[in-house]
Amino acid sequence: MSATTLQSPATRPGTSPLVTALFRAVRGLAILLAVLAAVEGLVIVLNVKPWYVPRPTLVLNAILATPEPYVQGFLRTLTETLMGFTSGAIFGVGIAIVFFRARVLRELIFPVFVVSQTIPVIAFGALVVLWFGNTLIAKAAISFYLTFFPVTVNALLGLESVDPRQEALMRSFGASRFQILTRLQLPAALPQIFVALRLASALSLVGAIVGEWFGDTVGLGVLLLQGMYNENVVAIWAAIAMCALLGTGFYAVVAAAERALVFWGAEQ
Amino acid sequence: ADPVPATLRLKWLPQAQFAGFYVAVAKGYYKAEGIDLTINPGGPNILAENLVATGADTFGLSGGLDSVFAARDKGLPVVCVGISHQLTPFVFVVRADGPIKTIQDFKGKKVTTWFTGANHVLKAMLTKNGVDPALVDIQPQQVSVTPFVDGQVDVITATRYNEYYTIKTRMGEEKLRTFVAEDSGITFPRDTLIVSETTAKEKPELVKAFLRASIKGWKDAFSDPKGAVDTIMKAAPTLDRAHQEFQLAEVQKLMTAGKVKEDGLFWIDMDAVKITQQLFLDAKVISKPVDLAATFNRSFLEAIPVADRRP
Amino acid sequence: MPVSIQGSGEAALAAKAAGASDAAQILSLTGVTKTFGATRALDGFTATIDKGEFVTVVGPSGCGKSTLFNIVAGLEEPDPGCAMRFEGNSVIAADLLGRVSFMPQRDLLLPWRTVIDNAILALEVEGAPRKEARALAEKMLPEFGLTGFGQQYPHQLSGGMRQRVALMRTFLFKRDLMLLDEPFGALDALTRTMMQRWLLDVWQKHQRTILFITHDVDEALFLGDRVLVMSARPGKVKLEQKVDLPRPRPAEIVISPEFIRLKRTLLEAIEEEAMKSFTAEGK
Amino acid sequence: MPVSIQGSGEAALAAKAAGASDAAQILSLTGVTKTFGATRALDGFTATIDKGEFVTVVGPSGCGKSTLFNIVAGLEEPDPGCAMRFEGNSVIAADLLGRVSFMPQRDLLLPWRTVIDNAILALEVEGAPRKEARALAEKMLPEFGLTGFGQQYPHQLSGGMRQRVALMRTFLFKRDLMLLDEPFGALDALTRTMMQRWLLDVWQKHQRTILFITHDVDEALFLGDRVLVMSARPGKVKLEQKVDLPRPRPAEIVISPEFIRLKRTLLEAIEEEAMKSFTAEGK
Amino acid sequence: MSAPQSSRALQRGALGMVLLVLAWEGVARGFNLPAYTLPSVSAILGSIFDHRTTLFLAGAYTFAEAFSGYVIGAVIGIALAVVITLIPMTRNAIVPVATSINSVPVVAWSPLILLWFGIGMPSKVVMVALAVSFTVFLSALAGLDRVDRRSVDLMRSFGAGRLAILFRLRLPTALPLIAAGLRVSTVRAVIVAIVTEMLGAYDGLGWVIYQAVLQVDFVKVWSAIFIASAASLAFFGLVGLAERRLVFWK
Ligand SMILES: Nc1ncnc2c1ncn2[C@@H]1O[C@H](COP(=O)(O)OP(=O)(O)OP(=O)(O)O)[C@@H](O)[C@H]1O
Ligand SMILES: Nc1ncnc2c1ncn2[C@@H]1O[C@H](COP(=O)(O)OP(=O)(O)OP(=O)(O)O)[C@@H](O)[C@H]1O
Ligand SMILES: Cc1ncc(C[n+]2csc(CCO)c2C)c(N)n1
Ligand SMILES: [Mg+2]
Ligand SMILES: [Mg+2]
Repeated sequence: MSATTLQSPATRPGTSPLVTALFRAVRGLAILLAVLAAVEGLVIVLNVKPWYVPRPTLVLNAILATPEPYVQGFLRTLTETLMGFTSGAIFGVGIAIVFFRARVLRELIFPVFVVSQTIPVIAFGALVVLWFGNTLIAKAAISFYLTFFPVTVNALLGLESVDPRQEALMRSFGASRFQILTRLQLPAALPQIFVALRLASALSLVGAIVGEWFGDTVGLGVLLLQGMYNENVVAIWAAIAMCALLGTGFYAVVAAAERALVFWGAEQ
Repeated sequence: ADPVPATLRLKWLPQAQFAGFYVAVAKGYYKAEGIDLTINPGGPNILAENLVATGADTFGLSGGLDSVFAARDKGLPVVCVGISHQLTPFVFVVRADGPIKTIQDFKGKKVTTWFTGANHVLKAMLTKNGVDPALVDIQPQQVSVTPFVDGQVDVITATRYNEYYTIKTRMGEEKLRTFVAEDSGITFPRDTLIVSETTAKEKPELVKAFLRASIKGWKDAFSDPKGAVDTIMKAAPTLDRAHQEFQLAEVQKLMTAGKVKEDGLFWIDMDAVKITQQLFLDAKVISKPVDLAATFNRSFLEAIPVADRRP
Repeated sequence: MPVSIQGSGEAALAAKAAGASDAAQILSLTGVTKTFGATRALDGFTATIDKGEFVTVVGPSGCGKSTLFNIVAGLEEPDPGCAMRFEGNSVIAADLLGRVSFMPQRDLLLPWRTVIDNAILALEVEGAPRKEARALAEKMLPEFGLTGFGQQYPHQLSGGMRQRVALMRTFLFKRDLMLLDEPFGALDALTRTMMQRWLLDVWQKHQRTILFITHDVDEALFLGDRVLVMSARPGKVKLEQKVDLPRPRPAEIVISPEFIRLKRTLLEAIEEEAMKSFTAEGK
Repeated sequence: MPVSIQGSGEAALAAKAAGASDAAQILSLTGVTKTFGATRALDGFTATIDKGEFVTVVGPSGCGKSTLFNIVAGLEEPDPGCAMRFEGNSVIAADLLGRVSFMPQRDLLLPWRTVIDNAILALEVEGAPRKEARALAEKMLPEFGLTGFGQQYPHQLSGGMRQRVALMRTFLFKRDLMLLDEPFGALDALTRTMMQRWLLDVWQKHQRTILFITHDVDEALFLGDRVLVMSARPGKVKLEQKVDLPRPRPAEIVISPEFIRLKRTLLEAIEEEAMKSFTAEGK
Repeated sequence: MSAPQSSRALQRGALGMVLLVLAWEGVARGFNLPAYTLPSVSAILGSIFDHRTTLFLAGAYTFAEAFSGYVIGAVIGIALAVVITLIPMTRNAIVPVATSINSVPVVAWSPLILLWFGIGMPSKVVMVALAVSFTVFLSALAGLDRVDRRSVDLMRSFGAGRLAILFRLRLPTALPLIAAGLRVSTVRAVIVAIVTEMLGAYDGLGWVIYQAVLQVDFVKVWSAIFIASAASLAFFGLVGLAERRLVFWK
């Protein structure tokens, strides 16, 4: 069973993965269109005020009217998200390994990590600008800050739940701790790590967007903020749609990577 | 010589409220003054005072007198070198066909306002008109005007250039009645230009040059509003053009009111400043009077011929 | 050939050959005891294994055989107060890590590795180039009846096939002392016979020493130079039986009178212990 | 007693007793085939099991025995084109879920449940009150040599003990047809003998029907009314051997000439198949 | 973890915090940093004492929001994952919708949620529930999916239905992952409550922070954050403790 992946587990052998992926994409698109059409119909029929829910076509028109800020914003936010995600994932797993190895460090530092996660970044917009300036790095840093913690927690859990008998076997081969790590513990923790990575894909996007609220000129976060404070609900939804597109796309990529890498599921 | 790099931190994202600065950049007025100016937008919880005080930004278009007072009260070394909006930029809006005809009618009604200064203006207005603020149901105002449009709120606070536009487009201007702070003898000037004490002391020429170019930009914006809105729309293409045109017109009214006709754009009217300071002292937002002479510095404006400053 | 054995407990058999040269011994355990919480698994297990010897271990289920192996593989320290010598040196369990090739009772295959890659795990740990290791393993597949299954994953294998992969992994990890915990438990009669022959072959050709747990008394006698019968839990050596049958041993040896006599002795000893173990309280 | 058997393939043995009454049959399989990707595990397996019969299944490792059991337990559907009847009705595999008691080759104990709670799992699923179920299981511990281990967790048990817990779990799930996949594989000779006796007891007293996989030809003959020898993969019935030994069978029966004759027949058949299976390509 | 071990962990954790605080104090004082860059811890503690009633009430308010949202979110997250395991058909509907909703940053929903649920407590509770439910949902689903297929098969052979398999097999298997999700969510619950308060509220720590930022009172901002951190840490610790009770077999 391709456990831990979120898509239907009945897809491994037989059909080619490309065909399955294509089929999934087409089906997803069809469902999306159907839902949008239904919303459009409902909004018209029920005469919903546009500032509660605007018609999807209005939103689409808004994007098509001035596509380039949306395209630019998408690319910019994507870049920030990727930077934050990658650094957060690497750091998250790395620090989990350190904590896993050095219990003392873990007990000393882990609470500090927890505390660090309780600081609302948006209270410190000025500090972020002070430290990182109006740079890509600033956004990536916030994105990183939101990403690494769940990765650490899950990776640690995964590393700790390795079958002790399997570890014993490796030790009987004279395996070094590094070898046990790379050949047993990391692969065994991979399913758990991927749960966190899927979560992190969303969080890193949040980080990038919040980062853009600190005086940036390009990005989906900027568009969102413009819409929010001008109470331009169509613009809000347009920005939301772009975020959803970016977020689900990124999530799908992470999930696909998971399917490719964690093919063995829960078999023992 | 190479232009000196400098930044202007806005209080918010690009919009017609800041058109003059964008026009001045677009037309090269800062370049001509030897300044390579970057405009950095603001955002929620981005405090221009903070960034200017620490030197991260050279200039700031800050929240207003409220935040300048607060900053000085907390010891941030910022100096106000100009005031943009000479009048209180927000009004209190009610339904024209509703029961509220006067400020006295606020009693027992649900009033929402921003707890960022507007609340003090409201309280002062109520007190001036003989209403005990405790008898009014004053609540914080969220971003949306929908609760007012839907009738859940009796009185709403609106900036003349933003929320008012939104309410008006949804309900129609004829359905609205507004209450203005100035009618109760209260003024709350906002959108101040600030620099750090260091800049004020060490680079007075830079400040003067910045003011000169900015004023030029604003005058252009007022004389060619279409072109100014074009410039803004280029910086923020998703904005609503009609709204921005309205905004520029409103901002022009706010910036050219009061003594500006004689003393020019960005003039610092010390009388209005004192009224506002008293408002904050009464509300205990600041602990003690600030050193007005150190906080407000008109010398940079005064270095520019007054004829050039007049709108 | 066996040199020194010391069983303790009521049925101990102290057959101390005085001339025992330490150099001939690969492993000697004295008074090995292991307690898990309230359960005492081993109690004063004492035995000596010579270089090149093939020693089989039988005993009632739950008597501590796997525990013994875990200790000798270096995975678990015995309770304090025992002595262990390996290749002439006094050692603690941890010193033995990486020095004996150990096949645990459960196959413990890694689900993300193919048959081949599971088999070469120990080689990889030793630092062998992966390509060469794979080629080596690939060549061994037929011997283990796994031809064509090299690229399969463990969950695609039958129980017996998994066991053979685990066996292969152990054999590829070449050490003087091999510990095999019921390696043929899940195999059918013939496959078992073939694997037995193969094992004897490896043992003789490569001069390895083998400690071999089994439930099958026939197997214990057929393979071993010596059979250690363990007592019911807590386990110690109840009986040490030398198997003086000539090698190579033909399949028919199982019906020879000598074989049957040995078998009877062993069965009696085991039966007594198994009965105790079966009726004992878990402690 | 066996009524109808149809082995297919080159060594098939078609012993059709014409008078077969459907009512006497509990299970009949015709042409059961199962393919995993490129691997064909079963190919036209055909057999009939009578009510109350004890049928043992032997065959080379990897020949499809466990696959067959998975199908009969209702866990896996065979490839289309085969026929299955259970208690007189035509069924698909899924219909059999919950109707046979099945002991898989791996113990699959749940690590968070104690021995007792693992044993009563099936009873719980059936909706039995937990308290009563526990009391019942508690009483059975001595029969399984697990006295005092009721409150232990699986990781505290030895391999054979785990197997006995799994066995207990299966026995507590009372169904007319029992499928046991090498239930005694990890047990020592005596424990095995005791469990065998116990199993025969249960079988006779409670009139159950048993299908029993083993690698041990002695065990297959000692227990079974009939032995099915499976061919190498893809598995089908290669030989159906009736075991006409009187019951109760004493332990000494294994040295009776009749027993030895039967054993020889079986071994020959198995050997041929095992040899094929060992040299076959994985397909 | 045994009792002495966990008390040692507690001591070490406290030591870590003390070291952090000392370093902070040292940096703030040593470099003589102004409050708007980094106030010293002692100044913050002093401010906490000065504003203790305000901060305590605000903290209680925020924690009430965070906790209610957390409970609701956890229930929703686990329930959705359970629904998917019980009715596999729903997977392809629930998962994409859940991911797209969650791909939009919580902060982006805030204007709409404020619009729909008002400026009071309900909007914060909804936002927290939204954030928590997704985290818990992903963990729970991964955990429920992770069971060994053969164990499921065994249960099926006992005639166990989906429900029985869920309660006796899937949930216990998923418990460690669910617990991890619940643990991570504690911190997020508090922070989402605060952030939403900053975007629109009239009570709670976020409101205090928002006010303080506008009043350029950074010492007060940090005071509120200290309270939030202490609450989150306690919340995290409590859930961790419950987890160790629940997942005893590890
Ligand atoms: N980790 C452990 N915790 C507690 N008790 C244990 C542990 N490991 C083993 N035991 C106990 O030690 C005893 C011996 O176990 P061991 O696995 O060594 O038996 P064995 O001789 O290998 O049995 P089998 O033939 O059934 O595999 C058993 O009673 C078992 O319950
Ligand atoms: N899920 C699966 N996917 C692919 N191949 C499988 C799967 N399950 C079984 N097989 C293959 O089917 C064949 C028969 O397997 P099965 O487990 O039924 O054998 P068995 O007779 O029980 O063997 P053993 O005696 O070793 O347990 C094997 O070749 C195995 O590789
Ligand atoms: C006095 C005042 N306070 C709050 C708002 C609401 N608001 C609209 S835009 C924005 C960002 C900062 O300007 C905020 C907070 C306002 N308009 N004026
Ligand atoms: Mg064992
Ligand atoms: Mg099998």
